[in-house]
Amino acid sequence: MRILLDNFSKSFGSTKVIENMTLEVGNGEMLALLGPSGCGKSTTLFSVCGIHRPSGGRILFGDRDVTDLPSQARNVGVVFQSYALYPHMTVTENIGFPLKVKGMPAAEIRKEVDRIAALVQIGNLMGRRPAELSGGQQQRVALARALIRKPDVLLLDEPLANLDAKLRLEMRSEIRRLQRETGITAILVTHDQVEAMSMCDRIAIMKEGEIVQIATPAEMYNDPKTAFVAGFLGNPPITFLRGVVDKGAFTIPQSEIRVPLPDSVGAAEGTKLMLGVRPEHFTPAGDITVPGKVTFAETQGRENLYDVALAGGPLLRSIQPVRSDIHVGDDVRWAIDSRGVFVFDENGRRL
Amino acid sequence: MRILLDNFSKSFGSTKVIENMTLEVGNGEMLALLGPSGCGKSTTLFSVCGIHRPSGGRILFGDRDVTDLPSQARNVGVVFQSYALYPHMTVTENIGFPLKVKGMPAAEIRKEVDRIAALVQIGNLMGRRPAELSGGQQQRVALARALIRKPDVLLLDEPLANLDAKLRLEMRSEIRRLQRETGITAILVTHDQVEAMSMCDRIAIMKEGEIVQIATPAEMYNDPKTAFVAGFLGNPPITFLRGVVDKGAFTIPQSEIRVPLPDSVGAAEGTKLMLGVRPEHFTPAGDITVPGKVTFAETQGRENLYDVALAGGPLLRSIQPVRSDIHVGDDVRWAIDSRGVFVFDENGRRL
Amino acid sequence: MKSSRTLGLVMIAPAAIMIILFFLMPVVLTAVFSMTSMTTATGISGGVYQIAPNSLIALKSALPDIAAEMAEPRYTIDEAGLKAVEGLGLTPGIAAELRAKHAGEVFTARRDVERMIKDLADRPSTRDVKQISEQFNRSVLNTRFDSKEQLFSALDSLGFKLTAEQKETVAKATYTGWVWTTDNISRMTTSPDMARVLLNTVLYVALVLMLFNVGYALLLAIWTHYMPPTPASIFRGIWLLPRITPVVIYVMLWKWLAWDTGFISILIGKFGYPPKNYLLDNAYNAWFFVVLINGFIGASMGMLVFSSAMKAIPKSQFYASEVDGASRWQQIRYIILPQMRWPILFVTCYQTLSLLASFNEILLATNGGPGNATEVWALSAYHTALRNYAGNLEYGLGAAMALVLVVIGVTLSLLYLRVFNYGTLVAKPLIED
Amino acid sequence: MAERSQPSANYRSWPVITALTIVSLPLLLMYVYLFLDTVTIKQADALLPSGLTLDHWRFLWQTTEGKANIWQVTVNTLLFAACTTSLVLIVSSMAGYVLSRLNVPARGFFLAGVMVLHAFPSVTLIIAIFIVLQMIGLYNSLLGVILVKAAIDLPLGIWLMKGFYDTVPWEIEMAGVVDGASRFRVWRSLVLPQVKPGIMALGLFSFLSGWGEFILPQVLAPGNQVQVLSVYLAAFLADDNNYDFNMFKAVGVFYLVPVLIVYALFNKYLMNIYGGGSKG
Amino acid sequence: LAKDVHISVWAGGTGPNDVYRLDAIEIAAQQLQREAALKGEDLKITVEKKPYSAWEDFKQALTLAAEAKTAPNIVVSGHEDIAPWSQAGLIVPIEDYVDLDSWPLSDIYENLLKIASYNGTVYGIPQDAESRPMFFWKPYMKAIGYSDADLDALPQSVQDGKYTMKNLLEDAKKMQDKGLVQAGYGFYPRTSNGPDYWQFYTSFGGTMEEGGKLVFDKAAMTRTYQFFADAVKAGVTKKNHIGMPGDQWWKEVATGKAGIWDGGTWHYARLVNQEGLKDFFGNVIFTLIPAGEGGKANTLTHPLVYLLTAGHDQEDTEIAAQLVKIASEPRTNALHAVKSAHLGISKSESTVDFYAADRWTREATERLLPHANAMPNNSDFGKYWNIMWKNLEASWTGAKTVDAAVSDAESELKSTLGDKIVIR
Ligand SMILES: Nc1ncnc2c1ncn2[C@@H]1O[C@H](COP(=O)(O)OP(=O)(O)OP(=O)(O)O)[C@@H](O)[C@H]1O
Ligand SMILES: Nc1ncnc2c1ncn2[C@@H]1O[C@H](COP(=O)(O)OP(=O)(O)OP(=O)(O)O)[C@@H](O)[C@H]1O
Ligand SMILES: [Mg+2]
Ligand SMILES: [Mg+2]
Repeated sequence: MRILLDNFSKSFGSTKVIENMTLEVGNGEMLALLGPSGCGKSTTLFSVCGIHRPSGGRILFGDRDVTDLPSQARNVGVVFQSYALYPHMTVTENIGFPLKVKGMPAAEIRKEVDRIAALVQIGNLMGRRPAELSGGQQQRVALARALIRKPDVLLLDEPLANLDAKLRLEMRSEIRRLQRETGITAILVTHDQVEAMSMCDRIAIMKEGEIVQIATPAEMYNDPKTAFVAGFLGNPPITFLRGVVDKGAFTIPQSEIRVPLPDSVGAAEGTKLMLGVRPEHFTPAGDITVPGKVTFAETQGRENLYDVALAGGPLLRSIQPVRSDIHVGDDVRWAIDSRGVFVFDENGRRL
Repeated sequence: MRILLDNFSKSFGSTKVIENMTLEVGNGEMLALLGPSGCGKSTTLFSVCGIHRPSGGRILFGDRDVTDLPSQARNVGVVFQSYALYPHMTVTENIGFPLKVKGMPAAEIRKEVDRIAALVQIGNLMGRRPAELSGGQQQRVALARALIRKPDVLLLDEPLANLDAKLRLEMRSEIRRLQRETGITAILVTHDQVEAMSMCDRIAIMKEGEIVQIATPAEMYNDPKTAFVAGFLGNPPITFLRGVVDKGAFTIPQSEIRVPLPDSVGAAEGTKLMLGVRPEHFTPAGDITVPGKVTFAETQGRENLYDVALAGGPLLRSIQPVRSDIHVGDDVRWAIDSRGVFVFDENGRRL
Repeated sequence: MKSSRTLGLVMIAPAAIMIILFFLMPVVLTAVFSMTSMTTATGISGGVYQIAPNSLIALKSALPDIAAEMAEPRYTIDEAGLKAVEGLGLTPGIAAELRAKHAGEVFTARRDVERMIKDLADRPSTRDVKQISEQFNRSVLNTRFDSKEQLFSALDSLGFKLTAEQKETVAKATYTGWVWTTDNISRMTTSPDMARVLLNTVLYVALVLMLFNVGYALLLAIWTHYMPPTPASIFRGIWLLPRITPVVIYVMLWKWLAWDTGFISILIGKFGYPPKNYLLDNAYNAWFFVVLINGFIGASMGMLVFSSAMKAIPKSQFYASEVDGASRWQQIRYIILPQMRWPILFVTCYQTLSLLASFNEILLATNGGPGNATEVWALSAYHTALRNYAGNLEYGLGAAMALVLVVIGVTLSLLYLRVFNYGTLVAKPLIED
Repeated sequence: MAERSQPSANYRSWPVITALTIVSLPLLLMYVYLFLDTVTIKQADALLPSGLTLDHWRFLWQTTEGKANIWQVTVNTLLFAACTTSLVLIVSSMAGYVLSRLNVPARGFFLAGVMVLHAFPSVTLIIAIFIVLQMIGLYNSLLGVILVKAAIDLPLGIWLMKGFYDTVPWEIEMAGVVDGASRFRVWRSLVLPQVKPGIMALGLFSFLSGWGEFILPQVLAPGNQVQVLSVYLAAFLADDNNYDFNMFKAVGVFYLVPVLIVYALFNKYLMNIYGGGSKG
Repeated sequence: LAKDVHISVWAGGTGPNDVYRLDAIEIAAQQLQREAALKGEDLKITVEKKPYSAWEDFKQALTLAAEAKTAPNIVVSGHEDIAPWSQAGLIVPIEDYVDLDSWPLSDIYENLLKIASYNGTVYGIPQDAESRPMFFWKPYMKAIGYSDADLDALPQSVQDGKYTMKNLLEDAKKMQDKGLVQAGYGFYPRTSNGPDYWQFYTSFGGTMEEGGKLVFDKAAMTRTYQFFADAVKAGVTKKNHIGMPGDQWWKEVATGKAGIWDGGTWHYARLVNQEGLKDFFGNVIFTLIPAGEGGKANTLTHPLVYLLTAGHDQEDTEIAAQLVKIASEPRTNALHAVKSAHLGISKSESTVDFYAADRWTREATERLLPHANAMPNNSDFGKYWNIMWKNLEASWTGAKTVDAAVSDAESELKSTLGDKIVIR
């Protein structure tokens, strides 16, 4: 089922959280809503599922306008950040709750619950209460509860935020598999870029109630529209150099750094620019050599991370396979891969 | 100042948490205590700073036996996981508290506080209360408070656990810088391997109250003594294959996988083994080709992560620079880098 | 180890002292009193031995002759008395004149002997008259002796020859103080009114507790839960008023509402009904108001506890259940109520104890009326021991009644500690110094 | 707590607001008329006042023969409530800390004892309390009732304070100890400030309860010099010679207003009293 | 040598009309100071006065204060408190301090002094006398057929036992039936516990004490309880009459809302001074309490007495005794008698113009006092009273039947007082 937010606005009292947002999620698509804390991700989600009422605009499921429908009538499944399992109910009761409030006979509920429990592979935990489950198991129960009423739409609000790294890795694939299998339309709210990139068909990046860019993960990584998006994706994060256009190249005054600008960047001489360099594009293998001094070095197991201070102060970050020949304080002459850099104008708009 | 835990034991009532542990931290060294939750890291730390009394053994600072000394007399600085700043005091008062209880004159305290605040770069926040500080700022205050009495020993109990990824990255270098500058002996308790590896001179990995291995980060990554250690370090985590020794090679029965064993592994024919393969050692570039089917694929920005199910069920994980030609369901023939594998016996002991 | 222990003992000492002084000692004293016949007439601090006409009534049936003899007041102008008068240091003429004119005379009434003394030539002052007449008092009548021994020696000196047994009888009959007795217990168990009061108490606690302290409190909490914050806090404020209003005013407000001249009467009067004292009109009315008056106070505590317990239910559970399709009633029934078990139990236990001991409101509102219909145990104990029209304060019985409440209270609270798993409330200190 | 919650859009608020308004009417009516009647003239059988007057407030400037002076009584009440509150706060904040955090012998026993004591219907022990007061010479003195009232409030106070201390992170204390402070110092300058909301809540609770206390002062301090407002008002009410209901109400309002002010200023702490103390 | 003496005096059941109970002591203090000055002593007496309006509070406060040895020097209370208080040692006999043969004590009615005595000892000096008549609202009596002459003769016919309790109920009913008073207002007795109810018991032939022993006359008590139950049943008295607000009762009685009621002589003062009943004699007639079945018309007098409490400095107590004595001077006492409409305590008082000119005191004294009983001074009487009242209230409000109330009273009296009470 397609979801369309049409010119949607939401404010709480006098706080405007979202203004005139338009967003379409295709049928069977999984969309990630990504953005910094407080940007309005949860608000959007809560409006889709009917917990908050929009202050303006419409929300459509398929072609049906659900703007004024209460949650109970919307047929959405939601997995909340904290899972929101009912602590006083067993797994069976938790999963069966949506059917119970519908007044379905107990026997049928039981059958349905068993079916869905098998799907999320928790058939052996049915008698337990949430407190007796691990985080991953809880998450699966929450998912089962969201799925049992065969929702048109699945909403996931930071469903993995409370899990440790290992479990998170497993859950990611699990959710994606289920969403694919059931062919449901889904929105995933997260603040974790890896999660967004790895799980979803498309990503929408939000900032202060607005959608900044919406694209597939790869597009988003390789072709960010703004410095904000570029800074948001990538781990370790991108670093920015500030400079000006000097004869068709990006230069930092009082330094020897010169990065030729692609022709597509039609910037006038002297324009102030920002150059975004991802750590993997500042390595010994690049094409534009930049001398600097290592100010920080750390091993992350299979890779090392270095901060390099260039002459005049600016900092570039570099990530490289493990090597033990570089220490803090060493002078290095690594190079920027000029094909990998992004050029932004002063205000962060990509050129 | 050297710290020596000599045959140290600790139990709470009838629960034995730590038994006969011996651990030495050299003067000016920073040691990471790493281990799963509940293994006794905090207990060890609390015993070093005198909050818990050992049930057996001795604790020495330099050559002085401090086992029965109360905390107040030990001259240690501790940064707690939640920082434990005094919420009703300003930054100045928080930092100055250790001196104040010593009865130092206010003017002198003020001078000392200013000096240390400059060191941790929070000179501009002195009038604020903890609630008005960001996580990173709080952490610096906690550090300043721990440092101001010029402690012999600095103890850090998961000091970065509450910070978001970006801030955490910054704090890591900051702490290390300060510890180096003051030349203090430090123990860092953490459950985050990256943290341990990136910040410390040596890592001690604990499991159920015992130290499993103690080594430098690189040693630990490249030469784990047990499967537990190998599994603990590395992101994405290592995967294990179970098989047996067949003519000097590791084989999985009913499959064509054969990994020749180095001579150093003197295992008898038919012995059950575990083979640890890190994701970066299972790529198209390895030397022992293994066919399989991709069951999971995700983009993490600059790298992709794949789960490959081998014939017969076992799973290998692979991490590779971004590529877009592989999808879930594809058959691949990637290869294990035989120089990078670890061989463990059935019980997880490295051979 | 030692320092925190010493500090702990020092810091807890004030509490311990106050509790021992004003809680434990009174409890022990109450237990002691409950085994005595203490009343206004016996006094609290102990009695004396006084042979008085009144005490002789009891003695008459046991020792008729002796009693009759003791009842005889006598003032004899004898040599011993005259000597004593001389020793008083008054005008010498007085003793002389007494000896000369009145030696050997016997008077049966004090007033007579005093009249005689006043007639003396050197008329003594009233104070002296009293002093002089006392020297000739040759009876023990109305004299208060602090101990048995003094009584017996006085009787001896007056020539009463009593056997040890008779002495005991006399002592018993003439003792004015309280004595040890188990009568209080038998009075409590046999009195039909006590049974009624006990029943009232059970009814009172049960009604107020179920209808208001738990039931209505829950309703209030749920109602305010479904409101925006501002109206919710206004309503909570309104319902807290009864609790924060001093009880005397609070009850006065109810009287203003329910008395003959009160608001209800006036309002209904406009429709032609005669005014009525709704508060005391009949037992049902009185109960209705007693329950309401106490209930309105009681509801606020439950409301606060339940509200904060509901607040503690993560919001997401409400959201989840709404998304799952639950109606408001289903949300209350399946999400809220099941998670209110502990708060409800807590409020029930806590308020049972509070209600058992409470009587202020009833005292001020109905004073147990009409016809003792709303007299509850605590109030009855108060009436018995401290406040009744006749001024007959029966401390002993009152204490016994208080003790019953203490026993019930302690039993309940021990039960309560068990239910709440007391062990988990005392955590081991984490700093081992 | 800080989160200002809004009910979800799925249920309407007006039905509950209407219902609650209806059941709150009697209470509102009582309080509205309480204030109204003190400054108005009303015919005996009228529902609405017919004029304004300050006559009902005359007790403020004239003292009835034999009755205590209202200002003296007010000062007494204030003294009583304030001293009780301070005493309860000081004693229970110390004892609560010991029970929550310090290693003293028989800690569990003391705590259970305090709990059980709470169940004692203290007012019915009043004769015995009287004896004790008399023994220490404090009968009919403000100090005596203050001590008794404070002692009676203590179990609840200790229990609540213990609950509040339980919520203070151990880390703060640990940090203090490591920073070199003695345990007393830790309590005094580090822990005590953390339980300020608890202290405020308990203080408010105690003050309100002291301000309204009736039976204890009535029995233990009946003298004019030491009379408090509740006793004054009760005597006023009991005296059917000077019957002027509106004047009682004026006295009542006079008595109530400080409570309302204190409540208005501190009520946010009252919500804590149950949060901090009554776990379960 | 200056001597400062502080004398405190408390009075129970004291309203604004009764201030002379306390003021008299102050007046006496003036007098005593002057006398002392003449004798060359510099005596300064400060008197601290404390009136209590309710008896319950007063007795509670006094008893506890006395136990705590902080009692006032002088107490004004009902005579029936003498027995328990003297037994407990809370009060000392006044006869130890004053000369009863001297003026004005020698002039006090002998029977009043007896009421103030216990164990043959005079403990207190009567402070006032009174008695408790039945009141009838004249206009209504006329309306139901009594002529002026009938009404003038009513007191006598009550006294002679011709007009009985039965007639009273009938008349009350008639008033209601005629619509003169509302239902429940025909007979409108005291709203709370009080000595009044004992005179109904004696009216129905009951005896309170005999030979120093309390007496519970079951038959008489049954008739007494039954009388009120009947009144309720007939609708002439309200079932919830007891406990109603006192002020309302006063107002209604004063304005003719009630037909017949009982009260005390002092009601005159309140009705006239406070409640605005200007023409008392035009509207109200008063009589003895009519005879009930098995008894005769009577009234009860309940004098308050000045008592001296124990535990004070001997000198202070002596001064307190002097003050009591001086306060009993006819002129001084008449202030109280007239202001509060109580009756005088001494023969000479009736010769004080000021007192004799008062029609009320004169008529009441003549008509009532000769037939007055008093409650016994017995240390157990309080227990008896509480039990009697509790069960009267229960049968009145219908909580118990009359028989059950009597038998409950009997069994409780037995278990409480044992052989200290004669049950017959
Ligand atoms: N009920 C509310 N009343 C007022 N403001 C609100 C309310 N709910 C949210 N907000 C505000 O709206 C903004 C967006 O909140 P929202 O919860 O949607 O953020 P989010 O993107 O989900 O952030 P996070 O990643 O921290 O969960 C925030 O500034 C928040 O303070
Ligand atoms: N005061 C105590 N009483 C009893 N058992 C305790 C106490 N403190 C800790 N333990 C137990 O000792 C073990 C080790 O605890 P510790 O806090 O040292 O673990 P940790 O390694 O710091 O774990 P985490 O990473 O979760 O902080 C745990 O099993 C814990 O339950
Ligand atoms: Mg959110
Ligand atoms: Mg830990």
